[in-house]
Amino acid sequence: MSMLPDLLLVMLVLGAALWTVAARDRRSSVIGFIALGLLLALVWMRLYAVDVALTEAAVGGGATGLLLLRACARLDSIDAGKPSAGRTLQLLIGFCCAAMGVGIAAAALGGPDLPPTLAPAVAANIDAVGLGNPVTVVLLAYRAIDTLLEKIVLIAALVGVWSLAPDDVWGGPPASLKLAKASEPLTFLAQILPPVGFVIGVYLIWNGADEPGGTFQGGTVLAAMWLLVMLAGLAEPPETRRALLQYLVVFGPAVFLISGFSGFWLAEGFLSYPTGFAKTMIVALEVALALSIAVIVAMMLAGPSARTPR
Amino acid sequence: MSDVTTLYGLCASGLIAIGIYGFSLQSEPLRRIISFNLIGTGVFLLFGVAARRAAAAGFLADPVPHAMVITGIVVAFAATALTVALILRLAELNTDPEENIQPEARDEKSA
Amino acid sequence: MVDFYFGAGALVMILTGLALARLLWGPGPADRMMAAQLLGTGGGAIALLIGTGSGVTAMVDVALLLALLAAFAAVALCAGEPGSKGIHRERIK
Amino acid sequence: MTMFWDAMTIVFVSTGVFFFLAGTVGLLRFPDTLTRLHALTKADTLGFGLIAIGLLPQSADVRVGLKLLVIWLILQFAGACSGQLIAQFEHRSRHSS
Repeated sequence: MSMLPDLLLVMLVLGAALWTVAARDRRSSVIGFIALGLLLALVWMRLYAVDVALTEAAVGGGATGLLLLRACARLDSIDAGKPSAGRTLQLLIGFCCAAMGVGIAAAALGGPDLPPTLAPAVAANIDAVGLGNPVTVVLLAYRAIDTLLEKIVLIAALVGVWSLAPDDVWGGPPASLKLAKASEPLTFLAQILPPVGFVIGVYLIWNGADEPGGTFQGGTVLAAMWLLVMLAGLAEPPETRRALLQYLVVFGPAVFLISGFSGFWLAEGFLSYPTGFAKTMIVALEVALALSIAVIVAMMLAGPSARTPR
Repeated sequence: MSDVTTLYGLCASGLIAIGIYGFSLQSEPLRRIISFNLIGTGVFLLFGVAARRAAAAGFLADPVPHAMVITGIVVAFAATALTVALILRLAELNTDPEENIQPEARDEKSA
Repeated sequence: MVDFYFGAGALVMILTGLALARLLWGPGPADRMMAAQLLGTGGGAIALLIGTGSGVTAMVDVALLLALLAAFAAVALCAGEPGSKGIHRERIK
Repeated sequence: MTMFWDAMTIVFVSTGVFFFLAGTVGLLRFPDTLTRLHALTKADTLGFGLIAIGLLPQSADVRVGLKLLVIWLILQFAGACSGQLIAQFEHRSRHSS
């Protein structure tokens, strides 16, 4: 009995994935992908990875969804691309992929009976740091260098997106997200939901220290709420040349780096925390990082500076 | 409990296979990105299965792979956003008559 | 009780799956836009039922996020429909 | 006392699942988009609410219970707004073409 929901969930996930690949038009494929993201949140919950479930829901259902849908709307005027390969080639590639899937499954499931685990090492770190959520301990103490580099990747990607602006509008605002036709229900939604969403985002950040949640999940929720306001036309995206915006983008990672270097004389070395202050420092870092993540994610989805329509 | 991880392991392999199929057959760039994300999702799920099997020290799953997957999802999102921006810019350059003019031609026009 | 939660969760999952298939198949864009709302309610209910059944208290947070993002995704779907974002087309003409 | 609360959970959750069934049947059977929208936004939201109420006695502490109610409120609000939004979209696309 307890296997039945899992079996159904796997069927739904694979069905959504097949739809994503096989759908006739681009937009249906994107919607299938959004549905897949929301279903995967349930899968992660079943694997007892609630932190990952929250991330997958926020990114797969929220951020990537809006990104791909806006791209769809803007690509409409462009051809659907060349015709795909012939029937024989399709079958051949399908067969190869199926064989590859079987091979991966065999490799993944035929592992050792007692798989290697780092859980005891994390458990030892939890006591030293004083946080309740093991995933946050890994992200910000045990493997903090990964998280620092991840933030640098985010900034690099944002710089990459911004650098695609045409020369004559360099530093200007991204294209307006406002829908072409005004809509009263949307305006109402964008007036009521963001305060609620803001509280939920802050809650996820704050809760991340001891229970599932964390900076990226909370930051993405904050970004989604800002984008909702922009979609309703109640705010316009800021100019990318604005100093405040650029400071906000680097604020969190900069604080992270400074606290990392301060570990050299306050604690044992780079990215380590002084005993007794670890929890305070990590929570402060999380707040700073979440602020920057919210701005980075929102600006990435808004896209590079664009010419205003004539 | 190992049955559940087996099931999700199969699910992950299926996602990877479907993703590779779509990635190798589709011609639209945007749909290729989606297929590539499917492959990534399948790989993350394999991490999740491994983490669940490696439950120890009072945890229901090993938290280290979870943290790696969260980092992976964030990096995959950043890469997707950058690629989508590249595709849109490329499409714009290919269709916009004003942008399509080569730099030399633009100079001649202004001269 | 655990069997009851899993059974109810499985039932909601079947119903949500059927409805999702119907909406993805749907002829017009408006049908597809409903898919987000469906996964907010259906997915949230599944998360609550399965979470209670397996003793994961934090499932409430997953359901909370699904509900919040369902509203956001519905608006995003609106933004993704043709004609709702005509910057590119206006510029070409 | 647990017996009573368990019975309450079973009754409410079963009713909730029934409304999900009604919503899905409506979605599959109704002939046009606006009626399908009606089935989805109303029946499913009510079904979710009943399931949330049914799980209230089982929640570990007061915070979880409050969150259940907050989720339902958000879903009601989002359902009402996005229902209007989709209906407006459908109406406009019918009358413009």
